[in-house]
Amino acid sequence: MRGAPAVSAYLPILVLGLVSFGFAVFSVVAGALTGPKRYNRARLAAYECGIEPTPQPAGGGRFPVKYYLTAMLFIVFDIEIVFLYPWAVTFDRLALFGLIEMVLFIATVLVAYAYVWRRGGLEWDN
Amino acid sequence: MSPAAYLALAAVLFSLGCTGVLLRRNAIVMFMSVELMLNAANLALVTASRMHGNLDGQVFAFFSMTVAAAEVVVGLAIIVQIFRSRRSASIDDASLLKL
Amino acid sequence: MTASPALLVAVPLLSAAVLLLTGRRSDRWGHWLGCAAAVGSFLIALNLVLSLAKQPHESREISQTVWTWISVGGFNVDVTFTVDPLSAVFILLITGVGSLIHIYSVGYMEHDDNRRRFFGYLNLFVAAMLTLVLANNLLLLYVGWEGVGLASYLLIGFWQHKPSAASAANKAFIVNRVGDFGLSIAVMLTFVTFGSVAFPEVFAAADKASSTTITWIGLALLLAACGKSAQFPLQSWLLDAMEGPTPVSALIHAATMVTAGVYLVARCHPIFDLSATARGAVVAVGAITLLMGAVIGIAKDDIKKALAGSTMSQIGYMMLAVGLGPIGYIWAIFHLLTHGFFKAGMFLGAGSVMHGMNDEVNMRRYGALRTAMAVTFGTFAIGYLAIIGVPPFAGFWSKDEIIKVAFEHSWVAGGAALLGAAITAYYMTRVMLMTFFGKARWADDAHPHESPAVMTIPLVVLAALSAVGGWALLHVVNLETWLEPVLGHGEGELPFSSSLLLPLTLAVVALGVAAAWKVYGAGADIPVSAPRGSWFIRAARADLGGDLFNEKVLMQPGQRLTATLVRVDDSVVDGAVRGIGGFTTALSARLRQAQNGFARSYALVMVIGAVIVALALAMVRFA
Amino acid sequence: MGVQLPFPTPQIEYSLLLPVLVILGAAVVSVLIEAVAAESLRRTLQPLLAFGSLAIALAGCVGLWDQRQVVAQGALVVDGPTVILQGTLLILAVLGALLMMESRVDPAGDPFAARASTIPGSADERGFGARRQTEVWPLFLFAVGGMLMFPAANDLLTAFIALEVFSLPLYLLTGMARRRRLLSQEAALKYFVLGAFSSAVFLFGSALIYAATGSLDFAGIADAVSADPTSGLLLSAGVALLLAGMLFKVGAAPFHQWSPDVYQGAPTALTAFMSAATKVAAFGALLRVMFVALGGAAWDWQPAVAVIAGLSMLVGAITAVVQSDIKRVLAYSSVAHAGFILTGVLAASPKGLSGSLVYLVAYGFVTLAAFGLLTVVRSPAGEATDVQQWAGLAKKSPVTASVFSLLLLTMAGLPLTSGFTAKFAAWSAAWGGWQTGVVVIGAVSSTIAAAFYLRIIVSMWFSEGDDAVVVALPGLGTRTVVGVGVASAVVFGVAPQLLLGLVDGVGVFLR
Repeated sequence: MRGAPAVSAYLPILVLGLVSFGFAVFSVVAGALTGPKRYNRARLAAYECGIEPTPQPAGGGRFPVKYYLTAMLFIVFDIEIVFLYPWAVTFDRLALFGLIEMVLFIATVLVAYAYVWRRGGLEWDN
Repeated sequence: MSPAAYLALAAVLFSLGCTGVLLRRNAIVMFMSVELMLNAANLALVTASRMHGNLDGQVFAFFSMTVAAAEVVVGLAIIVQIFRSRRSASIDDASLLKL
Repeated sequence: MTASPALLVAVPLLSAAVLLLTGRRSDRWGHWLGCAAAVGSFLIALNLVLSLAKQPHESREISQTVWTWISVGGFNVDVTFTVDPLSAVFILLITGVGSLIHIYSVGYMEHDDNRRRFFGYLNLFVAAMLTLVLANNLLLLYVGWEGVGLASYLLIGFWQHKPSAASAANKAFIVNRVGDFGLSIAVMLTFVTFGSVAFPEVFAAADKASSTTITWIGLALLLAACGKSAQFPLQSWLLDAMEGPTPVSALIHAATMVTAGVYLVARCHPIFDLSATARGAVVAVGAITLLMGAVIGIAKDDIKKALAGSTMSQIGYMMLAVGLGPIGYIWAIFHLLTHGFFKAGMFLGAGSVMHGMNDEVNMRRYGALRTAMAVTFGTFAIGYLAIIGVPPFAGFWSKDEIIKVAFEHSWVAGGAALLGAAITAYYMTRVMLMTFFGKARWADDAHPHESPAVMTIPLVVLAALSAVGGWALLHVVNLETWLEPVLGHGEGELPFSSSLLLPLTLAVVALGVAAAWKVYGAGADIPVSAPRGSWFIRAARADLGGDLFNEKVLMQPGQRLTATLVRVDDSVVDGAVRGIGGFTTALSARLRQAQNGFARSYALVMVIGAVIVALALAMVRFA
Repeated sequence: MGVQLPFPTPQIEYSLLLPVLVILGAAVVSVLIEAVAAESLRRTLQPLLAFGSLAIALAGCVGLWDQRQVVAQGALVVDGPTVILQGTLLILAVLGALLMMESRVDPAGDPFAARASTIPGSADERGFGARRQTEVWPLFLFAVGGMLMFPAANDLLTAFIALEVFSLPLYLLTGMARRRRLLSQEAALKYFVLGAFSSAVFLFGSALIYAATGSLDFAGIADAVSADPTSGLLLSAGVALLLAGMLFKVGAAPFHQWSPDVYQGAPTALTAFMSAATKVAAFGALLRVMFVALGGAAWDWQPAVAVIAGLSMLVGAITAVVQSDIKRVLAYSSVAHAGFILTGVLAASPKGLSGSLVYLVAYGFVTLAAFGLLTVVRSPAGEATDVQQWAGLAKKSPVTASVFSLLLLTMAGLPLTSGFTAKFAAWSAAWGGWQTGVVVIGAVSSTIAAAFYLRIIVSMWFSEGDDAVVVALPGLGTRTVVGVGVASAVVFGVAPQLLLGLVDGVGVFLR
């Protein structure tokens, strides 16, 4: 579609991809070569569920939702970045309009943050 | 490389995700399959954006990532909740509602 | 002063609303309010008809537009009530016979806790029936049509503690839906063809429409008429409808509602005039039903069901007559009126008998009641003479004319009508003999007694009408001339000398009476439990397979379709998913036996749906 | 680096977006209230905020009556259909909120779980028993905001965002029933998984349409479609997937299977709102996509929509016959109604548009009222939704039985009720062309449908009831909802001109 300049523009990404691929291969190979080789139940356990579905006392105790909360918090900020970044790139051209909109956006995200905070989502030892 | 190939890849990913939803019975894996479908759509959007030389598709991809994230939050909340009630994340166990 | 047609509908409607909404508070006086509303609307009807009579003969009409119901673009539907000579006779019949039956019900329903509600429903029925006949467009007629259906439905199931009553109500409803479907199709076809549903506009434009369309409209109207008037093949509900209280059978299932089909055909006669096919179908339906109903009447031991068979048969006569075209319309309406008198009288008579016999309906448990219930016997006997067509009673005048015009139409139609007259004479004589003559076969605890005056007075009035009503309508009111502006007039030619007809008819009737006398007459021994009877009687007891038809043609395909859909949902889709998944745990196995509720199978169906959509798109695009 | 593409400073017409912005703003504030206010305060503040914002939005909506404008850089459009749909949605939302407020029918005083995260049957749950749930309000407001956006969306991106904004809160709300928690959670899971699946399908469809046409906004797609009417496989596949995604939301067969489960499991107050409002919003968007973006290719999609409409009517009507739970009966009947509305869509004409809109308005109020009425019939275990439990209801409460009968008859399309007006409007648009066949299927299915509506009516009036089932006296809110439903059924039936004229006045979609 676009010819040579476009391709060259994507070259760094290609390089980055190669490097990361190489790193991944290296880690796996290195781990296999150097690590101890012991097989036990834990290694063969189902992986896909994430959390082992162990039985809990009848009537239900508390379930450790900390990981889940952490993930949610991560998402709150993750989303912020997704939109902050393009805004930062075109910040000068969007001028005041962009700034106001972005403040509104961040305020909205902060509301969510405040909600999590007030509801005890940030207290790890609970 | 022709953009059509990327679209084809997107279609393959979408179909894989679709198959995953139909075949896996773990709600979380089903949900991951849905995410795969969303990402297939993202790939298609970005490819098309490149094909047509406008940014709409890329913007859409940003938004769909956001939505996917929100969906994760909601989805995990529901799945974790039902898992705690039933000790099972199998979607098929959740079939009290019928005829 | 001319009363307003809308008031005619409003009075019973308001009364129904009061009765149904005030609850127990109106228990003490509710039935009298109901009667007052009926009598009041009768007076209004009388006023309207008298005013109508003062107008010039050719253009008699009183119209009142209450409001414009729908107005979209050039399409208007007004709520307009029109009194013309045709609807005039109907409003008199409905409110007149209706009033008598209301009064009778005060006595008949005296011991029922829900008498007030009963009167509410009756008033509702009267209002709906008046709407039906006063409507000047098909859509408003449809409203009335559904309204009488609803009221009939509520009244058939009135004694809800009897399971048979509830199931009869259901059956009436379901069978009637088929008819209503016909009417809705007719309304839609009319709307599309003429861009209007108002009778004057439709009839004025009828001859410009294609003959195929007209035939389809006619057939759809016939389907509707068959449902409401219990005509073949939708006749079976009427016999079960006898589960309702007897006044209901008299008012709705003999005198008024079931004749709505005849009214519909007569009202839409410009459509039928244009389609020989549709008219032929009407004649066929009428002829078949008149014989079928008569045969069913022979076999029933339940007095009300015997009378119901007779009603079917008599409406068959009317259908036959309206199918004959201009030569028959007037006689159909004439017979409708006389039938309204004598059949309502006989039903009320039957109710009076039941009232005195602890609600026994089996005629094999009657016998020798003529002395115990003299008034009932006398009035019933007059009705009997009227229905079998003994001159000068009412039925004679109307039935004789129908047989005449049937012969003018064809030998087959005439033959059927004549044969029907013979069978009618037979089964009515049977009813008469089994009930009032012979030996008493009463149950041990039966102490027959005459009914109170509030019940016998309506009987006497109806008997009087049955006796002289036919002659009076023909020679005093001059019904023929009265209806002519609406229904037109036709002259036919008998294939044989007209002087032969009367002796022939009377001979046939005498034959029927004699045959019944021989079997059930003096000294005949009537077993209390019914003998097995010949195949013919057994078939007739089974309503000549009416239910079988319903089951095979109407219900089973529906049930099968439902079952199939559920099965596809349950087994095919889920089964496929299950096969792929291969689950093992006991819990899910148990849940899977129930075979539904799986989100993944829903997803699969969605995918299939998407494929269907894609295929449909692709078919257009790439085909 | 690389390509510089134009990125103009956007213009946002805030005044025209007032209804949407007010509701979404209120939703954010509502989250803040959840975060900082004490429980007792929240209980009064949240409904106040909800009703206040709905009122302002409704007033704003009325103010937009004559506006015909594409706004927010072509993302949204304010035109006649938008205003009437948003107005309907807002009124439905007010009624839905009234049902959510209802505190008199359930002895526990609240239709929602005190805390959704507790495990059903646990001591933890009992500990929270007396509390009132207030988290439903922000979720509800977000859902309403999304619904307002959906029919106004003028490009696929906005449509997708709106779809998600109203869907995600509904998934959560579905799982928050106070009683029968397991069923409720299961319904939420199903709704979520299938809803996410359908969103993915919708998204991929959008991507393919974008790939085929190079445009996300409806006008651009329309141009591309009419410029190249034979544009191939990519567009067809995209349209099919997009349709599938939207038909899921409207609950048309075969994308309907979630609806009975979800309607049954969700808290009834929410089911009422959801069944009415989701359908209005989703059909609004569907109409816009079909008429604006794909209007030039109507010949292409009509057969597909005809198939779906016919299927929906038949499957909905036939399956409802064998149901034993009233909520499921109503759910299946809503599937049939989706088919009836699709008949109007099928006409692909201004008349079809106004017919569909009339149907949506008429249907919305009646359905909301019918579900609202379900909450008052109760057994010791909660709402009594089994058809058998409704037997003999007329003896216990003639008013409830009469009103419910009227609502059912309205759904059956009895003349002189709004149901008839609606069917008349939708069908008269489709009747005449080759779509006549679909209308006949519609007539057949409404005949079948009448059978199961009547079955319920008969059992209410003609059967002996269960003494354990009682009719609770509802608060003013529920009574208002039912009253509005009944009034709409009667008024729009007796004087359909009010509704037909209103809808005819709004004109067609702005391109």
